[in-house]
Amino acid sequence: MNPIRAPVPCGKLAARMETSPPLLRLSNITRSFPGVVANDHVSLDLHAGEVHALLGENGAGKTTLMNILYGLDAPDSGEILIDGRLVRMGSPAQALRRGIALVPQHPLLVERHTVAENLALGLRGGWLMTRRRLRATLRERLAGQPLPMDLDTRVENLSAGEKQRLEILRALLRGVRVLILDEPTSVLTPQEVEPLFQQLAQLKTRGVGILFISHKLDEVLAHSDRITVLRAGRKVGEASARETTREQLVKLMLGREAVPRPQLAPPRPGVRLEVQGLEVLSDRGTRAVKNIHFSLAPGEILGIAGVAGSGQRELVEALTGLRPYQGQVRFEGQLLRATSPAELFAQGVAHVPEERAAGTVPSLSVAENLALRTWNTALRRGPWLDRARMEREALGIIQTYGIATPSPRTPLRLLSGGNIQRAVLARELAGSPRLLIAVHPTYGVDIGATERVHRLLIERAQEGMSVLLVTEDLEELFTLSHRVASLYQGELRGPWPAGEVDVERLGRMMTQATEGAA
Amino acid sequence: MIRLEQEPRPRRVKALGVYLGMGVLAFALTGGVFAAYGVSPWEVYRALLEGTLGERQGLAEVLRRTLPLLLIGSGLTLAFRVGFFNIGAEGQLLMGAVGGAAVALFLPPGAPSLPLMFLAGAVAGGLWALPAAWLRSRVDVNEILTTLMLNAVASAFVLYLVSGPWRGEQVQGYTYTDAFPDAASLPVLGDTLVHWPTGVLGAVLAVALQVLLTRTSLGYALRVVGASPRAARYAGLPTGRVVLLTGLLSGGAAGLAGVGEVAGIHHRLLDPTQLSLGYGFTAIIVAWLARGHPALVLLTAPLMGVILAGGDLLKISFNMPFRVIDVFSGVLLFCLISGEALARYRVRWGR
Amino acid sequence: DEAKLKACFIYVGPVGDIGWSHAHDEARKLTMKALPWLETQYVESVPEGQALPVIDRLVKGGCQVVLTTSFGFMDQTLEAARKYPKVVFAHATGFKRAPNMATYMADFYQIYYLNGLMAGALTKSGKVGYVGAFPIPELKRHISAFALGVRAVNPQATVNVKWISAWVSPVKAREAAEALMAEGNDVLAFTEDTATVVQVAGRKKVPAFGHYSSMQRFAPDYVVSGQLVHWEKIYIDFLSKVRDGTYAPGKLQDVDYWWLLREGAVEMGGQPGVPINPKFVDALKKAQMTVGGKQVSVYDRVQELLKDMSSSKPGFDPFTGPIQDRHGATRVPAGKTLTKEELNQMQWVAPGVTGPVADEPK
Amino acid sequence: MIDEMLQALLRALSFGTPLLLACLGALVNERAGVVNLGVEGMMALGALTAFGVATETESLGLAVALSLVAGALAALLHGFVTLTLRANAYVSGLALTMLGLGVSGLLGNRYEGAILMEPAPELPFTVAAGVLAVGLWAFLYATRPGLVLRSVGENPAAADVLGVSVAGVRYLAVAVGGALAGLAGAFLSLAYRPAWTDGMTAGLGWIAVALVIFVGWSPPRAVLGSVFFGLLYYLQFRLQDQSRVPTELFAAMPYLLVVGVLALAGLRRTQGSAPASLGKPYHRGER
Ligand SMILES: Nc1ncnc2c1ncn2[C@@H]1O[C@H](COP(=O)(O)OP(=O)(O)OP(=O)(O)O)[C@@H](O)[C@H]1O
Ligand SMILES: Nc1ncnc2c1ncn2[C@@H]1O[C@H](COP(=O)(O)OP(=O)(O)OP(=O)(O)O)[C@@H](O)[C@H]1O
Ligand SMILES: [Mg+2]
Ligand SMILES: [Mg+2]
Repeated sequence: MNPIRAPVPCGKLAARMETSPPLLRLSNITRSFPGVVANDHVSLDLHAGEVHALLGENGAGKTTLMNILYGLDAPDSGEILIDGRLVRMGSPAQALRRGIALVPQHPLLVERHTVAENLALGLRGGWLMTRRRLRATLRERLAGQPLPMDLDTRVENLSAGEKQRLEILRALLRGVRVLILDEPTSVLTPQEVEPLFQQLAQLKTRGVGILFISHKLDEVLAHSDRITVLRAGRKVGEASARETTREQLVKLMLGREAVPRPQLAPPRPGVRLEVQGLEVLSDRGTRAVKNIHFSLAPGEILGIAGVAGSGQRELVEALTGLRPYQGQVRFEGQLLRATSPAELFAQGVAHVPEERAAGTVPSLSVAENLALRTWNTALRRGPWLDRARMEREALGIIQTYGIATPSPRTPLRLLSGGNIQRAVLARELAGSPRLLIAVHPTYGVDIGATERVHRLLIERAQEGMSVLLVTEDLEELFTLSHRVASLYQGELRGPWPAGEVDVERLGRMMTQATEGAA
Repeated sequence: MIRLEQEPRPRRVKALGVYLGMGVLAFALTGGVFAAYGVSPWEVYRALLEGTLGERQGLAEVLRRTLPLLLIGSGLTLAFRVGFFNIGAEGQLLMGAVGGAAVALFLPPGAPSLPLMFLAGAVAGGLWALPAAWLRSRVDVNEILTTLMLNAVASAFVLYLVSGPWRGEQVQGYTYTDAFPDAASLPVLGDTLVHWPTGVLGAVLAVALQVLLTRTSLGYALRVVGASPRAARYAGLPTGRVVLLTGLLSGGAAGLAGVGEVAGIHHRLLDPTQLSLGYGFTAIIVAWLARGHPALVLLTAPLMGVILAGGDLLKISFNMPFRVIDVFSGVLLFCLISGEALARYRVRWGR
Repeated sequence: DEAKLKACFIYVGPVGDIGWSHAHDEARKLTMKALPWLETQYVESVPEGQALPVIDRLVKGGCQVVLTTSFGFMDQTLEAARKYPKVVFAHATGFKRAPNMATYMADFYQIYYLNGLMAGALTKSGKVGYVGAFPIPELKRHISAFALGVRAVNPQATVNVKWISAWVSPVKAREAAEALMAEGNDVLAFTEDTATVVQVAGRKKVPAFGHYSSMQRFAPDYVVSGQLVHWEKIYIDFLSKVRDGTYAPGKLQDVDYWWLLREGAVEMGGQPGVPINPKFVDALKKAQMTVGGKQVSVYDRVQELLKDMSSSKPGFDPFTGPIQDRHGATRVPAGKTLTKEELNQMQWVAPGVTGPVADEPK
Repeated sequence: MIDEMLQALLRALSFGTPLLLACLGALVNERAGVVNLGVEGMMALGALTAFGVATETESLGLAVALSLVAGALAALLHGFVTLTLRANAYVSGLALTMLGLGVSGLLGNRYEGAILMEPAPELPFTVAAGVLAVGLWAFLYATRPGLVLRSVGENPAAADVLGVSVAGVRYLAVAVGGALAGLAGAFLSLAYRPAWTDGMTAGLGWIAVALVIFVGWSPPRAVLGSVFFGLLYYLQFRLQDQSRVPTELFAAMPYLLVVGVLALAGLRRTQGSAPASLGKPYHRGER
């Protein structure tokens, strides 16, 4: 029986495929986890010098398939063939030996080690490895390319984009034949994306086969040769990138058409938030935010672009009561003096944190997670916690925001990533805040879920809620914001009305010191 | 190769089965030790069963050994749930005994000694845990270390008291205090040493902490801080105060146990090594087996009580060296924690 | 066959060590050999304050005589004696008795005096080191007797004490001994239940005195002498009398063994039968001391006193006045000798003892 | 005066030797991310093994070798339970302490009070400990396997994707940690106090565990830390009669100092050197 459903109409690469065995063939790979079939008889081919993109919603099984290929996971059944020969991929070590390299979805670097040490971890060689020797070896190995960064910098001080480049560099240090890139671009600015694809093109000419996962359809269409679409663990289609369209792909991925996004309404008159001369120190005691001024109107969405380490975390923590600051912050005309996040929330300031883990308690139930803002106010009866009410309210929120969970008592960790993200947003919005500070609200979330999050934000802004949106995803920034600004090394540039700057320019401003104000 | 995979929904029945299986394994392994020692395991286990659960005196011994474990165990269960790894219950017990002894020895006769002793003991035990809790919450100093070190300090302090300023007039210069007045003695069941008020206190505490954790808003805060300190910070929960409170509560519970020991059994303060008998460490097992539910200590404390009383019995009836008990507890503990994994995961063989 | 008498022993420590509990257990075995009608049982490592439940079990198991061998068992033994009036109890080192509860003790203070004489003769620096467990009266009287002996030979010498606050702790005993030697003490004595001090002394070639069991073999060239105990002398006497009805329950209120050299319950020497290590005999013979205005060799003096105190009518006692404590207060008036009760409650220490002493009267 | 100071230093070195050995072992463990609180138990097993072998075979070399094996085997039990069966490492460490003390007490019963008439010299152990410290330091920072070890402790997932066998490295580190604890035990029963007494490790294992944190996971500082601790331990007796302070305060001093120094280190925020994934289990693919 043929497990591949819906063979794609436009797969006309047959002629080329017959000539020689593909560099790599995954055949009928199946892998199930308790309760989920992550890969259901998935097959795909990769030829030398080809970029093969893998598309699919969150949880479709892309990473699982790559993990199996890289020996990080074992399939329940199915075969892997390299150059037409059956191989067993028991561990990453075996994959590496066969010339397969992986740039994982989340950077896997030793933060406290230097760039050189991180690179060396992937090298083979003798026992002795003094700093001198290491430098020499690396210079030799990296001969072709100019060193992109100082070898003695600690990785924790690198930006997300630099970390990504380091990962790729490390993968390339050993002669690769197959390069797997799992969502390499989700944390990159447009300026950083460009060189990456140039580098990929170069590798292509050297005959390297590239497997490439992304949620960004435009770059997939622009830079790949072939596209495989997974949905719920099954391969639902394969297409040549030249012969397919964005709409077709969305439909294949979601199994339905995309819903159009509602229009942004103009902001209302007045000032909701006013920030003057804000100075915030980082954990290391350096000035992370330097003398920032901006204001925010009711119903306005202000987008701030900033890569990791540019001070955006400190800015958000200061505004949400998590970090002390100097300067003046007025909320609805009142000087904000509250220091506790709980008090700020009570006054109408909600916060969707940068990472899901920071705002949730995975081992507690969904209802208990939804109570994180109200346990000490609405849900408190003297010393007691009103559990009945807690569950009632949770049920309400679950229904209103469409959180997919078996019951309010289910531990939150059993929910999917997108649903956890939605639960956080729902909890923050349920308190009817007048200001929402949201960081990366759709980070790692697929287009279906992204769509729903965006719709929620726009609708609430229409109703008068102000939003301070901090993200590295410029596409998102421009679609949602009335005004945009960039944060670079603690200095704010802008804000400008979204129409007055373009993505390229803002991207440059996020990463370059020289670009002046508009 | 063995591979473990998470159970999607851990089943109680399976967990119970695994724990029982590992318990049996533990008995089999220690049975081997007994056999190596030259006595028939069957005979040992029969004697153990008869001598602990099968007769009045044995039951009394089990109860006596259970009492301090109930108190310390419920306190530690709470502490572990909040992520405060207090392994200084031993020292907190000693300080509780000191607090109780201070009241018993120096309060003018006529005052309500026993309640005051328990109060003083709880305060002393709680305060002894406080520096560790404070350092942990303020400057992130590892509490495993500080509580452990404070055990040694408490021990030296008790030794100082009983060999110095508090040494009894009637002990011929030995290192004890004088016996407490009668009003400072806990009532016991019949002619046993089961100072039952301590047990009542322990049971009440176990249930109260369970209610505190699951039904109150403070308990909610405790659970959040324990499960995710980051989320607690994000939501503005008073993490520092929660940790301090946890230190006070778990230390106070151990302090109560200390009072129970001196007021129920010894009737004086004495050499620390004779006083605490490792209850503080045994209670870690009790608490760990209770898996975050203080009320479950009502089951796990008697379980360890049986083992302790059984060990005493082995010493008496089979002349076994006292270290047998350590071997027994160690093996049992290893088996149970291994069972933990097997209950929550399923084993897959092969690649 | 005659009915057996069952006697049960409760030890505070493990029988394995070579200290206190070990000595009692050795005595138990010797007693068994001597008394064919005796049946025994023991329980080791019973914490103080936990004796009662153990006694309950033992009595239930048919024990007719229960011997508790640590001071800390005193009150619980008394309680048990009240609870089981038909059972005979005996408690070592204590002072509380009952109609069915006797007390017993074998004490070393005479031997310590003799050891002190030898130490005084052997020290060149005039500093003798002592590693002490706890500052309880038993140790105070032993150290004082030792110091009296040292000063009888060398009036300027001091006995320097380091406390380790433990009965068994090789690590502390070693460091305390090292500290003493660093301070110039060139003879060592101690109270601790391992042979650590003897070993350390042997390595550093410093003369030392054994304690409690046969330790000469651990440093054959450096153990001068020491103290040995024979609890079996007491056990055999006591149990025989229990059996023949002399010590039936009800008759024990005044039975209190305080057995010394005379009764053979203690012995001087680093190993049984060797009162003085032959290696040191010459040095001790050369060393002179003044007794009653006359010069005698230390060796002769030790032999003379040992013989005297081992006789049925000893004429000498180390604690015969006048004796002052180390602060100058008279503790034993001239012509008086300390009674057993006074010895048992002794809190002062003799002149020449240095180092902190807890609970010393001023 | 000079003499006194030299003597104190000698004592500090001698007492510091088992501490340093056990501390280096725990340091290797923890640098790989594994916590093992069972040092005391492994030390006791090592001490008994060494003593038993030395008594039966009169070969000190064999005694030392087998003490390493005994410590490593005990540690591997901890490794199996925590790394393969994923049990809680802290509880497992406590269990190992109990088991080690129990088994050594039980099996050592026949040697109780026995003495080694031909003791091992202390110096080779002390020198070995010092050399090990320097060697470990060089290993960690100037060799490839050292880098791998550190990386596994910092971010096992990163090492894993680069083909490093995380479990393998951790097992190895655990075994080395146990072997060094066993060696510390051998030092105690062959050289420091050439005899066997139940419980002769006297809490040194716990002090070693504390020392690792105290010295911030750094081998050179471990040398200073253990010598410092050894000095304190000796001084509690040396200074006993120089003051009117109760002797118990001196006894408590080392422990109070550890707490005090940790508090100071914490207040000055110099504690951040703990391996980032210390005590966190790693299982490939687990979320
Ligand atoms: N270790 C695991 N245990 C249990 N379930 C898992 C595990 N790894 C993956 N899954 C499940 O397998 C499915 C596929 O996950 P996978 O990570 O491959 O998705 P993905 O396509 O990479 O998604 P994303 O776009 O979010 O990265 C999901 O339902 C996921 O929850
Ligand atoms: N470690 C795990 N153990 C058990 N179940 C898991 C685990 N991880 C994920 N799951 C289950 O797999 C399913 C999918 O998980 P995943 O986090 O990949 O969601 P998703 O498909 O990305 O969802 P969304 O589209 O909302 O992001 C969920 O139902 C979750 O309960
Ligand atoms: Mg997902
Ligand atoms: Mg993925």
